[in-house]
Amino acid sequence: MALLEVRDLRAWYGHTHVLHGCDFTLEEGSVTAILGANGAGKTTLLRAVSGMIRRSGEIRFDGQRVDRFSCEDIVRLGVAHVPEGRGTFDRLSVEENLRVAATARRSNGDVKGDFERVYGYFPRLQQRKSQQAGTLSGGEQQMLAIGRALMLSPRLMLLDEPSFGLAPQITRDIFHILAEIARNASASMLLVEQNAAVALELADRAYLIETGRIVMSGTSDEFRADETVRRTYLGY
Amino acid sequence: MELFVQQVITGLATGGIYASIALAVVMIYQAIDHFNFSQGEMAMFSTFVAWQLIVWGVPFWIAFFLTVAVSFVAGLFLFRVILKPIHDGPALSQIVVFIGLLCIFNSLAGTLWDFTVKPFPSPFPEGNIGSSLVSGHDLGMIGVTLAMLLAVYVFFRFSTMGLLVRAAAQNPASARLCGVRILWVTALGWGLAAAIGAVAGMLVAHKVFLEPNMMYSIIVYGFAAAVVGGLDSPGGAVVGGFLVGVIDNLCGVFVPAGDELKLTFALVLIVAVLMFRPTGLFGKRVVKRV
Amino acid sequence: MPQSDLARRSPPDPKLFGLRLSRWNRTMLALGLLAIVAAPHLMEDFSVFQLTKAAIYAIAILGLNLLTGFNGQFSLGHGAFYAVGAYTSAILMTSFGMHYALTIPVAALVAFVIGFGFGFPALRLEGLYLALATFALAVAAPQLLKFSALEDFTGGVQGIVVPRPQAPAWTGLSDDAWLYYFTVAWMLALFVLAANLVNARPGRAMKAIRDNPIAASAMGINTPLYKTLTFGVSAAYTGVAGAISAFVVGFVAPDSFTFFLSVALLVGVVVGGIGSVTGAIFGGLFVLYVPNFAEEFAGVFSKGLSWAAYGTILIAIVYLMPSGLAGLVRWLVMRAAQPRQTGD
Amino acid sequence: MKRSSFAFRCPLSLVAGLGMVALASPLAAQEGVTETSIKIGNIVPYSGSASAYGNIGEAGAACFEMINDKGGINGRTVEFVTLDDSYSPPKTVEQTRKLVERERVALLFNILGTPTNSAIHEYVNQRGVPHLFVISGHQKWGQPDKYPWSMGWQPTNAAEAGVYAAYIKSNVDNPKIGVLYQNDDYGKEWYDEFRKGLGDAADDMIVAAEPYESADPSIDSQVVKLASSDANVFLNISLSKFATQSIRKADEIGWKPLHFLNSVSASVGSILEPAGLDKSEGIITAVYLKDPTDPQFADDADRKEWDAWMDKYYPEGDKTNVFNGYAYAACHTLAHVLEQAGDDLSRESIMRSAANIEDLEVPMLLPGVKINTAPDDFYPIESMQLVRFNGQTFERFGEVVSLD
Repeated sequence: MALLEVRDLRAWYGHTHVLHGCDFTLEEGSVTAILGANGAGKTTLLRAVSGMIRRSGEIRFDGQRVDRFSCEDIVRLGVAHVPEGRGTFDRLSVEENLRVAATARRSNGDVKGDFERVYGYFPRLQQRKSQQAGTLSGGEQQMLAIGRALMLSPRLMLLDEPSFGLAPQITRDIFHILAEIARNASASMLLVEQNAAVALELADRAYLIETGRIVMSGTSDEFRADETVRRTYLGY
Repeated sequence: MELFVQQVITGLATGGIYASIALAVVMIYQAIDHFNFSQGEMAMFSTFVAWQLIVWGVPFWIAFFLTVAVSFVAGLFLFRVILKPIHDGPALSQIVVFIGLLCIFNSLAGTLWDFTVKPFPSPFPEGNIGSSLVSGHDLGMIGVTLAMLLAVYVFFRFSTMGLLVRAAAQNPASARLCGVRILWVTALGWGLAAAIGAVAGMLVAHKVFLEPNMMYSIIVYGFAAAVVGGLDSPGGAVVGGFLVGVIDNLCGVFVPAGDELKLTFALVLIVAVLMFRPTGLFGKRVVKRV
Repeated sequence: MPQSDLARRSPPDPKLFGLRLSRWNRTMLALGLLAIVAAPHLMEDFSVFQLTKAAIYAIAILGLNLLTGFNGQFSLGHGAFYAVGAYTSAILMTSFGMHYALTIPVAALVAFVIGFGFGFPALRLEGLYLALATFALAVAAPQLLKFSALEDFTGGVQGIVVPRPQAPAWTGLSDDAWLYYFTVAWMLALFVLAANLVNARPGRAMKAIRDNPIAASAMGINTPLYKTLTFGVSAAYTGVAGAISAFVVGFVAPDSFTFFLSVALLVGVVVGGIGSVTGAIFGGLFVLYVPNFAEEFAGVFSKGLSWAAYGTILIAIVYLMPSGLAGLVRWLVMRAAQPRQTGD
Repeated sequence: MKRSSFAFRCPLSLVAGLGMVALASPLAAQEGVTETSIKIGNIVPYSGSASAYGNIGEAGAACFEMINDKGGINGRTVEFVTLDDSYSPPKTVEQTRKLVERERVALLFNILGTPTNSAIHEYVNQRGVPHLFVISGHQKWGQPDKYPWSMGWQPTNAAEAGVYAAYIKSNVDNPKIGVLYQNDDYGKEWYDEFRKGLGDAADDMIVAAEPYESADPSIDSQVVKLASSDANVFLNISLSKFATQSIRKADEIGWKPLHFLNSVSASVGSILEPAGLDKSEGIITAVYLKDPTDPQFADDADRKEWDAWMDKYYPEGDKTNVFNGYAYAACHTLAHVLEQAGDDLSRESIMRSAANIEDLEVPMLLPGVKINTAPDDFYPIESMQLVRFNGQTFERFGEVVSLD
């Protein structure tokens, strides 16, 4: 059974209809990428799944219908959304940022272990753990956002453009760590990315979204082989 | 010199008023990320509730804690009922709602309890201490304020709830994505702010006498104190309260024409402080990166 | 970063600005102008006087809206600029014998200079801190007006009685009707000016600064200059309103310009519609008429409850009309103008 | 195109504005007067920072209700229209014009405040509307040659200040006076008149003068400063809670001067009791009204009648509030004026009657205080009596002083 199953998902911003009925699935343990141009509806798709905006359609997480759940409740089921803009709590320290996320995790389990795990992935965060988070660099804030998601001990991570606004070197570092997280099989990932090349490297499967509709699906290899995708999104 | 010392001491005593209110201001700022303009009137209303209980014969301390509890619940419900529908609306609309609440509380209190000044009892010993400029109540008020400060500090610094209140105020969307039930957390912040306001109101009322317009100007000084001290720093707000009290007094005595323009000078000074420390004396400066 | 959120959510609805002047709109325009011209002939003088005051408030509210709604700067102190305008006009008329109409440009200039000057410290302050600074201005204004060293000019605590202008004989109008036309002419001129300003380059720069100051600077907009200029222009508008009020009311005193005036103007901005030029007219009507309505409504139960009624109305308006009265009217007009295109 | 949308939205609002206003009603022969009724207009602050005085309007309404129940005035019932101005002069102008031009009242009565009444002074006199018994102690309400339509009621601040000044000059050796005053039209005029009353010696006698703002939360600082000036006389020109605060603070810091308190604040129940009766001992003031909260009047006939009236007509009112006694007395004064005017209730006749009151005694005035006016004397109450608080009640000493 798929971890996430989405049928006929529609979503709105105010009165603007953005998603026009999307279907896709995500297997447990996989990394699935959603590709598309600016404004195609990628971010909206993630927000619709995690319940941040008004939506309709059928969303099943681990077999359970969640499309009527509030955002907080979906998060508490184990869906960690790393939002666009990183969602830093500017005036909290780095460690406090992580603590906020640790309060709502599924099981009370090993909070201390999770702190260690996050600091293990991102030693820079440990160095700066008592620093005010608003003063971190963009890359560090992205690390912090991923760290917060990990503190929720999620089963599924929704990643919204982790490379946005970052230098290529930092993007590579972050994707390395994401690959490591995925390899450790601690969480499945639904990744939205404009940088299709990097995304396909990490992902097993991908969907292509255009003006609010899913127009193509396949494995990463199939995507890389596709002429149009290559020209439009990979640029070679 | 004697005059200077005198004015500093009375300034500190008056500053205790501002400090206690500033603490409530900081509390609400941590919970909703801006001012609640009706906060002073809410505190005044709470104090009238306590006064009514005492008039009905309830012993002081029972009335005191009953009022704090009632205010907490009332603050919580005020958020759930009145503010929840617009909690993510534009700040200016919320300000208009606060102004509306201010009008309602003021007018209700005036209708229910009239405008004649009412004495409010003090739990502290009567009479003066030491220099005869500071009364037992002044010292007691400062003591309670410092105790509240400690409690607020511990709440925000060490408790998980305090952390969540701050997170929910700073970035509600992100807090929800961390699984925080922000509407309840914010309501809790409102409740706590209302409770602190009630304590402050009951302390202040003995000193300035209780009447529906009691808080008009005190809340101005309370806001100023919180801003000068730093809105995210409870300790700063209390220090700010004492500073504003002393500065206000000294402006009245030592600045030419200060007796007439005391408030003006004090405010100019506060704005000047903000020019050099835009987030207050003890506030953390946030360097935003894009 | 809540500060810059202040005004951002107001729906600017740019499409409407591109709307063609249909026959229906032309009819409304003609009817509206007719109503403006005809009003004093249909009403008793007192009602004309009330409308005049509403128009004065509308000018002041538009001034504040330019600053808050279009530039994202927050002011709780515009009552002070209103007072500056009123006192300038009153002093020029009584101490220097100047004609009332000539005092208005002077008042605008004085308010502009003070507002522009205040814009500099405002540059360093954001959101709540700016709110406190402007608030200080509002609180300090009555004290300064009372200040005994300035008593020879300001009349101190007693204020100044200003002679009410009389209608020129050739018009055949009552004094109230004359002042009404005079005020409405100013109002229309200032509104057309503001509407052009906000839709042209300066307005786009103002809005860009409101929405994202850093990006605006990156685009080459001189942010400090625009922000201080906006402060000045905003103050000038409010100053003009104050100047007219001085001789329409016939009296100025420190008690006329308390903090509550600043609050009333802010309420007018929000109720009319943040970032809406025409909203200021609704704001002006609201500020004048609704307290009276609240008073009559509350009077049924207890006179003392008038503020409770007013507060309830304020909260209800925020709930029912989140984008202000202008937003509501805009919505109604859209519905009426395009009956077949509604529905998504 | 841009302008078009502006222009077409703008008229809409004006149409809406027009809808809000009613049309004019036909003129009556005697404004506000019919065979069976007379309409009276009143303005007080029911809202805003001065709302503490709002009860004067409600008490006035309650008093005329009682008069109506007793058969009205010369068979006419009084229609009492009371409006709110929030103590804002522009609003007073608007409400006054509403009363005069739309409600078409016969006269204006008991409008509160110096700045508020100043704003309508010209208007009522140009228009010829009786502007009676202004609630303000300023002298400007008694200028019949210049403003024949405006009249005060209570003793002027100048008169009261003069009483204290005279007393100090003749009874205190080497007076060193500290003055606390509210920094507004009331306090400043009062202080100036007091200086005039002292004459040339003023500068030598006054050793400290401290203003406070009505926006000050506490006036401890001012009281401490006055005390440290070694003044032996404390002239306390403060209102409501500031009076209460200053009485207590002076006692707390052990300052025991000869304490003069302005009569507006001389209420046992609403000022002295909250401050502490023991702390108020020795306070001297000049009064013209019976303080209903003063125990010496507990069995007084006026006071009992007043009590019954409060219970029946104004039960929500606060009996410790002195202004309920003030409103009661003022209302009876107006009732006398209208009764004396008889059936000719034109505005001129009302004003003539108001300017011809002879030795009138109304309930709640102190025994011996009589109301007198004449065409050239627009100061109705001009006598007061000095009283000293003995910890229980105000003891009268000396004669009723006539002040003119």
